Order: sequence, then structure tokens, then C-alpha cells
Amino acid sequence: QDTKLNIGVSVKSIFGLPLVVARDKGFFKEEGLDVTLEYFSGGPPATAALMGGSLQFLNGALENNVKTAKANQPIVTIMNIQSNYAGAIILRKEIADKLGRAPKVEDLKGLKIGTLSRGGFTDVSTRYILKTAGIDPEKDATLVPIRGADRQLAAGKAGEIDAAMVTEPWGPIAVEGLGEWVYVLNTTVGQGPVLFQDMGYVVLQTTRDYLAKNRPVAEKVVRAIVKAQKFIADPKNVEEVTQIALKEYGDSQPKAMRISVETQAKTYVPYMNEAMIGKTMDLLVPNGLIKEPAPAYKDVVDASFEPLWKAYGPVK
Amino acid sequence: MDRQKRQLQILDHVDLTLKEAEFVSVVGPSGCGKSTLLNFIAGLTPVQSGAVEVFGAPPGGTEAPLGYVFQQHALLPWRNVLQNTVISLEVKGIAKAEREQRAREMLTVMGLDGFEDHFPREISGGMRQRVSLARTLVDDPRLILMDEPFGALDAQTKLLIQEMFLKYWEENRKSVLFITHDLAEAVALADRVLVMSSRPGRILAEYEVGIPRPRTLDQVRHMPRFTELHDAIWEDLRGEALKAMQGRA
Amino acid sequence: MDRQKRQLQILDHVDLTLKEAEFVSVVGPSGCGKSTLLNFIAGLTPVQSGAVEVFGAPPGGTEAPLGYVFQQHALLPWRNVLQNTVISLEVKGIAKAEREQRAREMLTVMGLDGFEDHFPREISGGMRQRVSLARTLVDDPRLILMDEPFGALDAQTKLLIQEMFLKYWEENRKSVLFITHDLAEAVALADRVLVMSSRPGRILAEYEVGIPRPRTLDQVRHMPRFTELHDAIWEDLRGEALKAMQGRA
Amino acid sequence: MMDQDSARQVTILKVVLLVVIVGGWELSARFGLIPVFWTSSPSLIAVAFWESLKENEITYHTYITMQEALAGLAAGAVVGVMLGLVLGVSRVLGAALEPFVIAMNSLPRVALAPLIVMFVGIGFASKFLLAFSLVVVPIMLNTYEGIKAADPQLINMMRVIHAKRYQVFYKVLLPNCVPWIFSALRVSISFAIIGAIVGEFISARAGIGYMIDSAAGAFDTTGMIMPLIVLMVLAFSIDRAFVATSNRLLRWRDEALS
Amino acid sequence: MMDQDSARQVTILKVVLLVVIVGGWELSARFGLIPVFWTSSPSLIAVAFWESLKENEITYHTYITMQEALAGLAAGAVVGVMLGLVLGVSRVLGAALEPFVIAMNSLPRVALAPLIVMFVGIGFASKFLLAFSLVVVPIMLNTYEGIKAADPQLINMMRVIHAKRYQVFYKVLLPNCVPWIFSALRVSISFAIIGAIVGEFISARAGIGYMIDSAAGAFDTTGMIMPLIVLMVLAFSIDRAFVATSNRLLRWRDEALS
Ligand SMILES: Nc1ncnc2c1ncn2[C@@H]1O[C@H](COP(=O)(O)OP(=O)(O)OP(=O)(O)O)[C@@H](O)[C@H]1O
Ligand SMILES: Nc1ncnc2c1ncn2[C@@H]1O[C@H](COP(=O)(O)OP(=O)(O)OP(=O)(O)O)[C@@H](O)[C@H]1O
Ligand SMILES: [Mg+2]
Ligand SMILES: [Mg+2]
Repeated sequence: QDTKLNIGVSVKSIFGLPLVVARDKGFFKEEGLDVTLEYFSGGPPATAALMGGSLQFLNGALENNVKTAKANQPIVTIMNIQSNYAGAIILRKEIADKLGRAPKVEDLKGLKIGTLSRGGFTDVSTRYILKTAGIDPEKDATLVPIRGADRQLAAGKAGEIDAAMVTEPWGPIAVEGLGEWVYVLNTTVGQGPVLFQDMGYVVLQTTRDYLAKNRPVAEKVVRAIVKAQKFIADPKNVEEVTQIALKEYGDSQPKAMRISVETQAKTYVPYMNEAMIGKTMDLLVPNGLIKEPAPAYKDVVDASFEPLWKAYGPVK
Repeated sequence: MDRQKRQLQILDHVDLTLKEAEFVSVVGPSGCGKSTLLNFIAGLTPVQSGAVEVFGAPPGGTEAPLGYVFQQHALLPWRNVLQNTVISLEVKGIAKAEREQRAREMLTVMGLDGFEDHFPREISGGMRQRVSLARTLVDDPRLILMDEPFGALDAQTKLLIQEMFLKYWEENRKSVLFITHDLAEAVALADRVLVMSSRPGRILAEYEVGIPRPRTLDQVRHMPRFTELHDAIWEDLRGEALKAMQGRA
Repeated sequence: MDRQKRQLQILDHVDLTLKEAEFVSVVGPSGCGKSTLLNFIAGLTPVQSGAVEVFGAPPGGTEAPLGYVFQQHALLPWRNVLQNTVISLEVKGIAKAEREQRAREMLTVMGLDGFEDHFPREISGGMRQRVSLARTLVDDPRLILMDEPFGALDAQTKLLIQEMFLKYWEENRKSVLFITHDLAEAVALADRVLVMSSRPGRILAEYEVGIPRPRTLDQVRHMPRFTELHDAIWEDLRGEALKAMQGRA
Repeated sequence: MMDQDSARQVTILKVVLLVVIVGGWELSARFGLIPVFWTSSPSLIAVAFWESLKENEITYHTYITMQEALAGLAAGAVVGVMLGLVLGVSRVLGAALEPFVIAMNSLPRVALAPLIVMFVGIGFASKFLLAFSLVVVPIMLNTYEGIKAADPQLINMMRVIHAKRYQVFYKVLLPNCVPWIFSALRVSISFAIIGAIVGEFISARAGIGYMIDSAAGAFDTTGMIMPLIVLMVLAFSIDRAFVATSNRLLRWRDEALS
Repeated sequence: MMDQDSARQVTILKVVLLVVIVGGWELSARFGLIPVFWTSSPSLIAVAFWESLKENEITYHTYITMQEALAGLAAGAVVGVMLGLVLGVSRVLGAALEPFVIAMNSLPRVALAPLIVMFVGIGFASKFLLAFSLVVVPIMLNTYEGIKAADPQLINMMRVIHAKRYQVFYKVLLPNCVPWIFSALRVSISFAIIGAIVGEFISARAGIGYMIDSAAGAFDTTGMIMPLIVLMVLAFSIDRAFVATSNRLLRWRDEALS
């Protein structure tokens, strides 16, 4: 008799790929788990579902857990899902063409840049990147929050924005797929500030209450996902993972999807460390989205799962 | 017997006693309180001062054998003719077979047999008002209150229904308190006509009709007494009616 | 002159010619086509067969000096009494000062001075119908069509307005075609009464009233000729009226 | 009232309009007047519909959405009617509660998504609740209006025949509300469907809202519009069936719905 | 009709209800019966409101949203009334278009957001268009009903006095629609606000929807509920003002709005 579980994913995005692979490759099944993935329209309703008991686990941004921990909500992270922020700033091709060279962050000065929602990850990341390039995001650029990556591209086509911060796989879709945009900066391939590397971008969360009663189940989940992360990281599985991703996220852009999977493959790692909290705070505090002091590492992350993470093996 | 005489005292020095099986008409200008008077008697409006007695009891008692015919038929639109006619018996808890039999008989008296299944909207205004009469009469009330019952009908239909009702009443004498604006109607049907003044309503004059029964409307129209009474009452009322019309609606 | 005689031919062998300044009443059971007849003459309903001529021209011509008084007052609820009275002059493009002066005069004739600023909902039914009369008369029509104009009023108000209209008409004779269900009204006001049969409408009978003018309603009621005509017409109509009532609404 | 002649004209005009709209869309798409990538075209939609039908997809998702919507509608109707009756019978309470109800009803439900998910979870319940929350108030207010609109003369008549309060309620007030309730139910059909879809946008694994959301994620305009059109046709058919049924049931009324 | 006595009772009951709702909420929050993190509490909301007021934030965002909503409402009213008049005057066209309009109106607008962004962009236009799209149809349908409801006797009267078609239109049909248009405008106020907010959810840099969205991202329930309550109070006040104005303007009618 398999244990039935509902695992939430805060947005239907490729950062949930390890869970999809664990499900479709039968890794959950091997652990005796019958997992259903639930997609949400954002972190808050997904977190609400976790606390309300509709979900047992949630694949969501670490920043959410940092915020809830500061508000003394009993939510805890038990593993990392994707360590690097997998996003890219893209610029409309006709603007880039006028430059006559590969665009740089400095070229965004004075432009309208689309993000997903104010205070969300794309928004704060864009601000951080602009600041590191000496651009004041309030004065020297206009940030436009637009719900949904498809709407960003629509807004670009309508001439409403010049550039956009998009998450995977929308970078490759826009650049390689549609051919209407070019990259300015792609954090997925390690470009941009180091902050975005190994930062605990998306993590697996659960409630302390659930963990206290169902620790063995949580261990099984972690084992299955780690196995999936390892599967994705193996270069010989690129094709199979791409097929799984296409089936889950829509098959309209197979070429772009393959590129996206390839570039992200090594970012799905289970490890967590104390520096991740600091990096999240560095991102949020300047935007007034959270106040110092940072919550303690142990209030956000249950490091007792660390032995299970090790099954992934060493990271370069 | 004291139940033979009904003592009804109302409002602004309106003092009125109805005899058993007497047909009393009340005429008066619009807004003078005629409907209010009936509502007091029926117990629909609580009496503020003075005393109203219906068969020796305060009005609105659960057993008072009263009937009330309204100007608008007050039929339930979702019930057909038969279902509308039985309502008072239904409310009393009389068995279905019996109440329907009684209703059918009364509908036949009213010339409505064959229309039992029709909804109110499917029959003419004159027929609706007869259903309303049948509904009231099927309960066999001792006192019938009628508030301009034929006021909304066209003149010819009104004549027909007056004839029918007059015939029925002369065969089954009951006490009737009949409000109307139509002086001809008041005189032709009643034993006694009360004329009320405009607000606050008082009894201005009282006329014994004195036309012998059984009557027919055609005969009555030819009697000098009829025209004489009509003129006298109109004399009383003309000024009041003019005042009533010139006041706001 | 050929405009002295108006030729009106309608429907199912209805043949009717109105003389100048003649007051003709039409009575008949409900649904017999009386309103349809007026609508033919007014040009509101196109004539399917037969010929209608109004002052020698087909009906509905833009210049036909016709007035039409409806059973429901047909006042524009968002216009006050004065604005309602001037409408026909306004449509004709008569200057504001002139049209308002004429309307005020007519309202005074109708006993409505002082009510110019009231909206229809603020005045009584009798007053509304008088505004409707004033609106029609202010245009000085040569032929007035009246479709049960007093049918919706209570009996006393009706008596008052009949008196007023009778007086006005006798001073300003115009051709009138007056539809009513009320036989007393038909006889008391008209020079001639036409009785129509139930559908399809034909002229059953025609009576010259022959009561001398000027009349007052009180006098008329006392005349044997009045009761006699009333009875005769009722004799013609009783059966038809009964049939009309028993048909569906 | 409309004579036969105009009725035929109307029918012809309806067909002409349908042809013009659909044909105009198709032609503009074919001749590149509008970008197919963003606006799709009737033929693409028809093909997508056919594919989806063959795989039993659109039927399944429609079934799910309709289930949520109709359950919400049914529950909203029951609760709304009961509340409306209570308010209508106790007029003071009704008049006092009315502004609160109206104020509550003017809130955009989407904004409350986290609260809804927190308290009723995801799955069927959240869609059901959204559909419910959109229909309960109009139904309640109409029922209340229906009670208020009862002819006082009918109630006087019942009092004269010594009817008990419950008899007045069952024999006059309740039947008097029925047409009001029906007219509220009619407008509530599309509210319930919208509620279910908005619920599916928050989180769902099936339903029309899920189809639209997935298609949006995959950049598939045809896939977004197709289920919307299916929904439109369905809502329209339900409305027609509802009008026909209600005209049959309420044939005692003077005026029929159209 | 309500006598003075009941009117006082109603007022008292309203105050009692308000106190019970607000007080009950506050107390349940204080005693931990409901999770404050998700449901906030009246006192938290009051404090947040005060803070926001001091920084001129809530006023600014409310201003933005109301601007979008009222612009959409105004445009929707103008276009809706014009369309309604056209349909009403040409009865065949009206009857033929009616089902299309109703079908269009049953679509969930939120789902069309990408298309709207595509065609009108983000910024003011998209919120305006959403507000507009929600109000135009009800206003149009009501105007149409208003024309259809014109008493044929009044039109006959105008024909008898040889009024021209345009005179019938200006002197009878148009004034007859006014109460119908007003009643459509009344319900449209909250539709317009909802439209503006949904538009702000898709993309905005200011407005109530933006405030709610930002607060949601920060898990700040108080910050989400506060603007909603401001909005509710505002919508309610607008409704009251509207009813008062319309009762003044339409004092020729038999029945006043309440
Ligand atoms: N519910 C009420 N509230 C306030 N005033 C009322 C109410 N009912 C009646 N009245 C007033 O009481 C007076 C008497 O009304 P009532 O209906 O008894 O007159 P009526 O003689 O029956 O008039 P009509 O001949 O027009 O039927 C009127 O002036 C009326 O304005
Ligand atoms: N628009 C219409 N469509 C179909 N039938 C109509 C229409 N108007 C009138 N009729 C029918 O034509 C007949 C004559 O109607 P009309 O209104 O002229 O009668 P009437 O004599 O004026 O009746 P009443 O005395 O009730 O006013 C009636 O049987 C009616 O049913
Ligand atoms: Mg009365
Ligand atoms: Mg007629």
C-alpha cells in the first residue's frame, strides 16, 4: 500500500523538474510513495495550502521560508531543489541590433524591464543586478511587473517593455525559440553576480508538525528527489529528461527546452548551507521586503537530512 | 340573542351596527377611510381607540366567520381556479375530497364550471372577480366585507356580476358591508346606504333604500326612488369628491 | 363642402360617417374591435381591406387635425403637467412662450391651474385624465377620438369629469368618437350611440339619443328616454357581454 | 411581441452575423491581417477541438469544470434561497444585513485566494467555494426581493381566512419567490462557471481553467481559446434549456422569459 | 414601506452587527482561535491603514485604481448606452445580436488577459479595458431593455400628434431608458472596480490590486486585507451617493431606489 502524498509546486516552472522526473521515472514509487504534483499560481496560496494541510510538501522559493520563519510560522526546509537562480535578462532583438554588439547590463539604463511580480524573485534579482552595474532601479530604469512569462513576451511584442527578466525555460524560448530576443545576462550559466550561484533558489519545504509525525515519509521523499537530481545531472540522460520536461511543460518549443535542460542540469543539487540565508537576506533587505536580523539557519533548514543529501555525490 | 346583533364601533365617531342578513353600502370620497374601516373589522389593522366587536368578540379572532372580497381579486396566480377557491377550506384542514366538492358547487353557482383548471391569467377580469367571490362564499361566512369588489371591472361586466351577486344574495341572505364609489351600485344592491365624509371619516348621512326585494337591476333603474336616492347622495358627496380629486393622489 | 363630411369605413362591414360637431358613442363587448377602429382612423394601425378617409384623406396624414384620448392617460412620467400639455405644440415647433400660454389657458379650463409643476405621479387619477384631455384639446383638433377615456376612474371622479367634459364640449362643439363600456355614459354624452357586436365587430344597432342640449347629467338621469335607451342597449348587449366575459381574457 | 416575419428576419440575421464573425476572423487570419500566433483562427480551433475530442480531453475537462460549477450553483442556490427567505421573513434583520452582504459581494474573490486555500484546501473544495461565493449573494438578494414583492393583498387575504404564519409562508411567500429565484439562477450559471475557472487558475490538475492555464504556459493561443469557446457554447445551451424549463414550470406567469 | 420604529430597529441592528463582526474577529484573533498570520485582525488593519495614510500610500493607490475604474465605467457607459440605443431602435438587429452579446459576456475575462496585453499593452489601457469590458454589456443590455419597456401607448400618442421619428426617440425612448441606465450604472460600479483590480493583478506599478499583490508576495495578510476594506468602504459610499443622486434626478418615478 503506497503512501499518498500531495506535493505542491508554487508555479508551474521547470524549477520543479526533479519532482517531475522522480514521479515519471518511478523514483517515488520505488520508495512506496504515490505522489501527486499540485501546481499553484504563486508562493502565498501554495504556502497556505501547505499550512492548511492540503499539501504535505512544497517546492517553493527559499525566500518564502525565510519570510515565514521570521513570522514564526512552523515551516521548515528539508532539502534544496535548485541551487542557482535559473533566470535571464533578455532584450528585444531590434533594440539589441541597434547597439551593433552583444548587450551588457549597462545598456539597460533608461529601459522598461518586465518582471513577474513586485517583490517577487525576478523583481528583486533584477534590482540587484542593475545595482551591481551602477544603475538605480528606481531612477534609471522602469521595472514593470507582469504576471506570467507569456504575457511578458506579449508585452514585448506590443512594445510595452524593452527587456525582461524571465525564468527557465523562457530564456531559451524567447531567444532560441522565437528568435525575437537576445540574452543580456543568463544566471543559469553562471553569468552575473555570484550571489545567484549556490544560493538555495528553490527548496523543499514542509511543516514542523508533519515532520514530527512522519519523518520516515519525509526521508523517502528526499531520497527519491535526490535520485532524480542525480539522474538529471547525468549528461547521458539529457534526451530523456528533455522528453519528460516537454511532456510536463508543453511541447511547443522542443529545441529551446533541450537547451534549457542542458544548461540547468547541474543546478539541481540537494545541498543547503548557512550562507544561503545570508544571500537571500542580501537580496531582500535592500528592497524593504524583509527586515534584519536574519532568522537562524536552524529555524529555516532542518539539517538533520544532510546524510540523505550526500547520496547525490560531490559537486564541482 | 346577543349574537343576532353585531356591534361595530369605529374610528372618528363612526358608529355602525349591522343587523343579521342586512346589506349595507358605504359610499364616500377617496381616502376617507372606508378601507380602513373594513380592515378594523377584519382585524387586519389594529384598532387604536374605540371599540370594534364582531359577533361579540374583538376583531381578528381565529373563529370569526368573516369573508372579505377585495377590489383586486387577490387570487394566487400560481393556483388554478379550483385551487384558489378551496384555499380557506384547505387552511382549515378540511379533507381534499370535501373541499373540492364544495368548491366545485360554488364555482357552478358562479357560472364558472369548466374553468377549474385555468390559471387566473388565463381568464377574464370578470371571471377572476367571480372566482374571488366563490372563494369567499364557499367558506359560508356570516358577515361579508366587500371593498369595491366590482370597481376594477368594465361597466358591462360589472352589470352582469352585480346581477349575479344580487340574485345569490337574495337567495342566501348574509350580512354584507359593501364599499363602493358607484352610487347606482350602492343604492341598487343595499338595504341601507351610509355616506362618509372626507378625512377624518364620519358618517355624513344614512339612507334606508326601501326598494322591495327581490329586485332586478333593470327594475330598480326605473324606480323614481332610485334616481331620487342617487341624486340625494350625489348632493352630499359632490363637494367632497371634488376635494378628494384635487388633493394629491 | 366635402370636408364637412368625414367618411370612415372600417373592417367587417362597419360603415360609419361622422357629421361635423357630432358626438358619437360606440359601445360593444370587450374585444369586439372598438380600439382597432379608432386606431384605423388615427392611422396607428394600417388598414388591411376597405377604405378609411379622414377629412377626405387617407388616415395618418401628417396634417390631419386629430386628437386621441387613451384609457390610460399616456402622460410622459418625466414631464410635469405643463410640459405634458404642450407636447403636441412642441412637436409642431410652436414657440415656447406661445405654447405655454395656450397650455396654461387649457389647464385653467380643466381646473388644473396651480398644478403645472407637478409630475403625473404626484396628482390623482382624475387629474391625470384631465391633463390628458387638456393635452388633446390644446391642439384644437377637429375630430377627437376617445377610447374609454374615463374607464379607469372611480365612479365619483368619473361623474365629475363627465360633467366637466360635457360642459366643455357643449361650448366648443367638435366631432367626437367616444368609446365606452358604460351605457349610461354613452347615452348621457352622445348625440348618437352605435352598438357593436362581438368579434368580428359589426354595427348591431344605432340609436339617436334625442335628448336636447345643453344637458346636465343630473337632468339626464331623470329622463325616461335615458332609462329607455339604457335598457334597449343593454338588451342588445347583454348576451354579447356575457360571451365576451366567458371567453379567455 | 414579434410577428412571424420579424422572427424570420432575426433568425437570418443571426446566421449572417455568425458567418461574418467566424468568416471574418478566419479570413483575416489567412491573409495575415491579424497574427495567428496570438489570435489563432476558427479553423485551427476547430482542428484543436476535434483532436481534443478524439482523445476525450475536452470532454473530461469540461466535465470537471461543470461538476464544480454546478455543485457550487446547487449549494449556492440552496443556501442563498434559505438565507433570502430568512431575511425576507424577518424584515428588520434583512434590512440590517443587506448592506453587509452587498459590501462583501463587491470584493474581488481572486484576491482572497490564499485565504480560501488555507481554509478549504485545494482540489474540489476551493473551486466549489469560489463558484458558491459568486452565486450565493445574487440568489439570496433575489429571493429576498421576491419575498418583499409579495402582494400585501394576498397576505391580507390569508390573514382573513385565519391562515397560520407557516401557511402564509408556504402558500404565498414561497411560491411568490419562485420566479425571482429562477431569474437569479439564470444569471448565476455563468457566475458559477467563472468561479470554478478562477478556482482552477489558483491550483488545479483538471478542468477548463487548467486547460487554459496549461495552454498559456505552453504559448498555445489556440489551446487557450478552444476551451473558452466550448464553454461559451455550453453556457449558452444551458441558458436556453433553463429558459425553456422555467417557462414550462412558471406558465402561470404573465410574461415568459426569452 | 417601513415605519419609523422598524427603521430605528434596523439602524440599531446594523450597528450591533458591525460591532459583532469586527469585535468577534478581533477577539478570535487575540485569543488565537484563528491564525492571525492568515486572517489578520481589525486592530492590525487599523494600524496598517493609519501608517499607510500617513505615508500617503493608500490614498495614492486608491486614486490610481479609482481612476482606472471610473474611466472604464464612463467609457463603458457611453458605448453601452449607444449600443443599447442602436439595438433598441432597430429591434431586429437587437434581437439578432442579443445571444452573441450574452455569450461574450459569459467568458471569464481573466483568461483573456494575455490577449488584452498583446493588443492594448500594459499600463493604464489594460485595466481600463478590463473595467470597460465588464461594464459595457450590462449597461448595453439594460439600455436595450429600457427601450423595449417603453409604453407603446406613449409612442402611439406621439404618432397621433405627428411626431417625427427623432422626436419620438428624444422625447420618449431616451428618457424612458434613463432609470434603466442608472440601475445598470449602479451595479457596474463594483464591476468596474473588480475589472481594474484584476487588470492590476496582471501587471501594475500602482493601484489597490498592486498593493494586494505586493502584500501577498510578502506574506502580509494585513497588507492584503487593508486595501480591500478601503475599497469596500469606498464602493459602498459611491453606491450611497449614487442612489441619492439618482433619486433626486429621477424624482418623477413612482419608486425610489434604496
Ligand atoms: N398604510 C398607510 N400608511 C399611512 N397612511 C395610510 C395607510 N393606509 C391608509 N392611509 C391613509 O388613511 C386614509 C384612509 O385610507 P383608506 O384606504 O381607508 O381610504 P378609502 O376610503 O378606502 O379610499 P379609496 O376610496 O381611495 O379606497 C387615507 O388618507 C390614506 O392616505
Ligand atoms: N396586437 C394585436 N395582436 C393580435 N390581436 C390583437 C391585437 N390587438 C387586438 N387584437 C385582437 O383584436 C380584437 C379587437 O381588439 P380591440 O382592442 O380593438 O377590442 P376592444 O373592442 O377595444 O376591446 P376592449 O373593450 O377590451 O378595449 C381582440 O379580439 C384582440 O384580441
Ligand atoms: Mg379603499
Ligand atoms: Mg379597447
